[in-house]
Amino acid sequence: MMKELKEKIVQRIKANFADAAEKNDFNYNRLDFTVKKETIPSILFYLKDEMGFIHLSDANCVDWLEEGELELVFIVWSPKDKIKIFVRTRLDRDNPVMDNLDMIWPQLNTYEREFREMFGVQVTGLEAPDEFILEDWQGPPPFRRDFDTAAYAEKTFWERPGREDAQDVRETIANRDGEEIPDFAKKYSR
Amino acid sequence: MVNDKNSQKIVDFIQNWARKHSIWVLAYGTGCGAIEIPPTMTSRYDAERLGVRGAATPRQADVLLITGYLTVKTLKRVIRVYEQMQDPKYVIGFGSCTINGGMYYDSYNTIKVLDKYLPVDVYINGCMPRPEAVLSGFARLQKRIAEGRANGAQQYKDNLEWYRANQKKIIPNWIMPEYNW
Amino acid sequence: MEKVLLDILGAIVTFLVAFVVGMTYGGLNRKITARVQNRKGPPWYQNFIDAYKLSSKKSAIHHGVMHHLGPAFLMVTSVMTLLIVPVLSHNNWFPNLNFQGDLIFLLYIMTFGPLGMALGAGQTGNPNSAIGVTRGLSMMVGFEIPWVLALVALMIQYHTTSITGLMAVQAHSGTWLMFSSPFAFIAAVMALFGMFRYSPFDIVGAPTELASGPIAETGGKYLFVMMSSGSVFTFAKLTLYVDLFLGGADNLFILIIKTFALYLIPLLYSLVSPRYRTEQAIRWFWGWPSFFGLLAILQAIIF
Amino acid sequence: MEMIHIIFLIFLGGAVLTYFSGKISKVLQDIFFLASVLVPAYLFFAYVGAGREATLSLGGITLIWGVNHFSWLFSLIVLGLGSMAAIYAIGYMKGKKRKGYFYFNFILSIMAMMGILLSIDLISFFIFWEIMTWSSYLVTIYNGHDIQRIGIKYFVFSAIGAYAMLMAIVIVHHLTGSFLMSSMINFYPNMSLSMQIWIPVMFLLAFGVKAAMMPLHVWAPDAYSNAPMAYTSIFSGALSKMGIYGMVIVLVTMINQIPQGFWFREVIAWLGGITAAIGTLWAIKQDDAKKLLAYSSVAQLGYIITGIAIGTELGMLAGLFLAVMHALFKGTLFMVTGAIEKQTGTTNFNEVTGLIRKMPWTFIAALLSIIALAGIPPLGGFVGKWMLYESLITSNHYLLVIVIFFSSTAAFLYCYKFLFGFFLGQEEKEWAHVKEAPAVMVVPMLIMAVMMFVLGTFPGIILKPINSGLMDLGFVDSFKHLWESSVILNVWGNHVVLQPILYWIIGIFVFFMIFLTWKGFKTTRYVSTKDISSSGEVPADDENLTFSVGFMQPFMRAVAPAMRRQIDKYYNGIADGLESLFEFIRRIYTGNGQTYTIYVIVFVVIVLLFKNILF
Repeated sequence: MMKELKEKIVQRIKANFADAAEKNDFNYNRLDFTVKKETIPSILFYLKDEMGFIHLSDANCVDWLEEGELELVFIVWSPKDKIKIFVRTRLDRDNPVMDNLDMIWPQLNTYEREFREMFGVQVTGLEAPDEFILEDWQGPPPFRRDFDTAAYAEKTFWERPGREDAQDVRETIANRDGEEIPDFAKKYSR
Repeated sequence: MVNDKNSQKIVDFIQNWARKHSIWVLAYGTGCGAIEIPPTMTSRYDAERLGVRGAATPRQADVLLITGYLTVKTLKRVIRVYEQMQDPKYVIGFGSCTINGGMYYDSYNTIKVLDKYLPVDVYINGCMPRPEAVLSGFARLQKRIAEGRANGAQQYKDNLEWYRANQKKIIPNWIMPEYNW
Repeated sequence: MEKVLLDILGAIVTFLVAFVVGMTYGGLNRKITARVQNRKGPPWYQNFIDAYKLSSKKSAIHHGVMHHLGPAFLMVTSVMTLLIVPVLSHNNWFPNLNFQGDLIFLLYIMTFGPLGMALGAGQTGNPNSAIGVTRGLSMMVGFEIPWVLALVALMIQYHTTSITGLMAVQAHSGTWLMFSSPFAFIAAVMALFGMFRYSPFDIVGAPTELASGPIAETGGKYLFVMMSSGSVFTFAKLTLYVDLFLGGADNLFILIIKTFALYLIPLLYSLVSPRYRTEQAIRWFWGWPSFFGLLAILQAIIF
Repeated sequence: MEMIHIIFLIFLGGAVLTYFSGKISKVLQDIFFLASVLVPAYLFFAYVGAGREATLSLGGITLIWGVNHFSWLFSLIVLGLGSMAAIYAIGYMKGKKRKGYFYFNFILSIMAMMGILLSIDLISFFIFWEIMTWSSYLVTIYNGHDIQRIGIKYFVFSAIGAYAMLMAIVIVHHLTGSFLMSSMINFYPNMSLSMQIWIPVMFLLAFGVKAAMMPLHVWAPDAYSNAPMAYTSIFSGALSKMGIYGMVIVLVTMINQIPQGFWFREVIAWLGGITAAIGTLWAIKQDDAKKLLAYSSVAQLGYIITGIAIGTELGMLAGLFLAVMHALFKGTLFMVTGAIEKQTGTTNFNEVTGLIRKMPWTFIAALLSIIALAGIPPLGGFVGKWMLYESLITSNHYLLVIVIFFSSTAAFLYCYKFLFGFFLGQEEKEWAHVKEAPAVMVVPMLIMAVMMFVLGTFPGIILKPINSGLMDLGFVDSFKHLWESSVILNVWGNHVVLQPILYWIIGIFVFFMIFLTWKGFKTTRYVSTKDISSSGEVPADDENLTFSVGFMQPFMRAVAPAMRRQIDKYYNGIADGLESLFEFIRRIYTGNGQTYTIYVIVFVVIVLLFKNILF
């Protein structure tokens, strides 16, 4: 039943969007399509208006540092068919540009502001205040993987120096209680 | 007579005693620590028997209780609130986050050491500190007030430039009114 | 001239007594509340410490002349009410300015302070203050109706508009008006709930919702004056009720017993009550309390 | 040539001169205008006392004018407020168009009011009444917008009232053969009962319209708020008092003579009470200062009507004292509104805020008049309210006391709204440029504010003329021992000395003022209204934090059931009904010859068919 339904949906989408690369090996109610950046608005519109995927569950950005790309993931859900579809697209990491999509789902506005602030995605045509969560932010987009938060925090914020007599007391405690520290935990000791 | 040192001492003693026993707290519930305040105030631990009582606005409050981590965004508000409070005023840093960043030690947007930005009179350690610890913190503050050592506000006034420089380092877009006394 | 000086001296003594008693009642209020909630609670003198601490604050801010004078307006009301209400029946130490028709005068002077303070709260520019003020004034319109009904009933029944007149009636007949005009008493006590602004009528200064409302911008010495004014006013109101309904008092001890018994009514009611919204509160006052007030007027006309 | 003639001549000539001198020079026009109001006022108080009379023969009818103590009291209101408003108008009208038109009607209004007060015969009374109506109508439509809705409404109500009065005058003349008021009053007990009822009703219709009594008040808010504020202060302060003046004559001198008069007065008293309550509730709802004050005028006139309708000595005293006070404080408040309109260009509470530091003197005037309006003790309003309650309670109007008290307490809400809306709240950047109004406008306001204070302390100053006026109306002078100027009267007790109480209030206030100011004077500092504790947020300069929209929402929600019915709607219903009736009649008279032919034929056929029955 579910399989037939999924098959039917895959067929329909393949018929309409030739570039949709399908990854359909899930044995539960999930489908996955990867499309080109230009196709995103039309496929989302199509899913929402024609196929009953009226609910936007989530929109996310994934940083594929090694491949030099940013991936946008939109998860839509059909209350009628009880199926969720992942729609993915890849953006160039050095110059990530996407179109504003908040006419499809107004809540996308918030997600797009997050993309812009946290990943540095340029959203053309987005109407929103400049600042989203970070105020007075001056560094690089903090959710990119090449952003070193520890180094940034060390550079920006004061750090309290540890006490000079600070020692690793775990061994003492372990010896006192007659326990052994497992090997994997030992590498965390100072 | 009024300028006489001994009589001033007596006045100070009485005033400090009153301040010690009447602590109106403005709990700035930024982080997860805010959840520890209700049990401290209500029937189980009853901080009111020590004269500790909630205040609604900074104009009425004596103590600014900063419960937990401070992001850059909330730090701005905390500084504002602190500057709106009336002298004499005290700050309690609550939880590890205000001491050394706690579990947010490497976060890109939370400060780690509160006393670089505001004069902290008493720190309460723990993540989270239990209400007993909070009460002990209040007791410590009371002791300092009674001894006349809780002079963070004076320190802030004297070293305003240093504090301002620290604050402006992480808040480059500074639009707050000047602190003028 | 000597008489004026004596009057001023007596006024100061009255003020001090009212201040001490009112503050103590405030402290006892906190203590009783704590005990009801199964807490230890602050000591009974906690309010004195708070007041002294507030007065010893080293700095204070104001947003303009009206804000600066708002507490003074409030104090005028409290002290005038205190001076007009006869504290003890036969005593030279507590002077009173009372005159024929002072009940109506009281009704109006009691609104002078809130209005002055409302102006002060308005000038702060804090939206919370203005919201609190509108709520307070609206609620005042609510509880004044049963209160006036009760007073008019008394005026009709005993053909006098003065407090001393009503006290004389009680002294003469030997019964308290509480028993001879029970409906007026009930209506007046229900109006008292509103005057004290304890729960369920405490939406005016809701601390978490409005940041304590009208006094949101007030601290230090201003808050001290307001707090003392509130204490004095508490005492003055309770004494007024005792004079009107409980036959007055001959010495301070009896006065304190009577006022405290009266004070317990709104206090205990507040402990078991949630909070009304403003329009609910107004409708509450125009419901049963006003009904009892009308009954009181009927009683006054018929008997 | 009596002095009264000269006064009227100066008024008339001054009006014409003022109108035409505008063509030559604006300054000359202002001078002429001031002179033609102030000179007659001076002449009147200096040379015309009670008992003076003057006659004028016009085409066989002799018009008689005279002054008694009662009309002298009202002349005080008209000329006193008129002079202040005239000085104010110079500043207010500066730079406005059609000054001549305004000044002309202003002077005519004052002349007409004086004429009404001095008239002894009914003919001149009616003539001046009409002049007053016309001139006030012309000022009402001065702005030129909404003439249809506002002007016509005012005019229709005034016309209905005036023609009812004319009818009554004709009937009286038919019955008595004289136009003299005194003969009407003397003949009144001899009339038949239906005439005894109808003549006062017709007079009261005219007076009730001017005094904005309950079902007849609907014109007032629009007309008051649409006229220029300099005129509205006399419109509400003095012109409406003409209705009160007439009512006193009808209620006291006529109706008192018959036993049925009790019920008559009872109805009027209740109408006054309801007017007060309804007017107050609607005033709270308004967002525009002019509208708010207009409804508040309706409410205040309700108190006055109640006071005089009770008809006891104390009630009369209360009503007339309140009338004087109302002229003072409502005149001032309209002037304040005018000053703010002049300086900021709007009178909407949702737009203007935080003027207290920019217009301090205006604020002081507004504050004092608001305190007087609310009836709070140190000022004069309290004395009037106090006497009103006393009189209501002693005359057994127990429920009316509650109604009056309700409206007087609810009045605090709009009082606060007025002060807060204009003067308090956030100081916005938008109004940073506002300056204090020119001295010509501020000084009259302050003079009147001081008067309110003086009357609160020494009410005897004005109670004395009121008393002699009442003696003219036939009341007994029973208060002779109470006319020390600071003592007011109490029915159940003896008397109340107001000054010591006032000293106490001021003394306590000053003490705590000094306490607050002196203690730690150096550490107390001023911070701007942007520096408020709003959860640590720093409001930007252009960020509007003022709370003014839906200001009294909780209260309005509580009284919502009482506000659902609007009298306006009933009148509109009547108007619609009349319109459809006229429409129907118009259909019959189509103006088409054929239709008329058909009517004639049908008529003839009917006559022929039924001729046996008909003839």
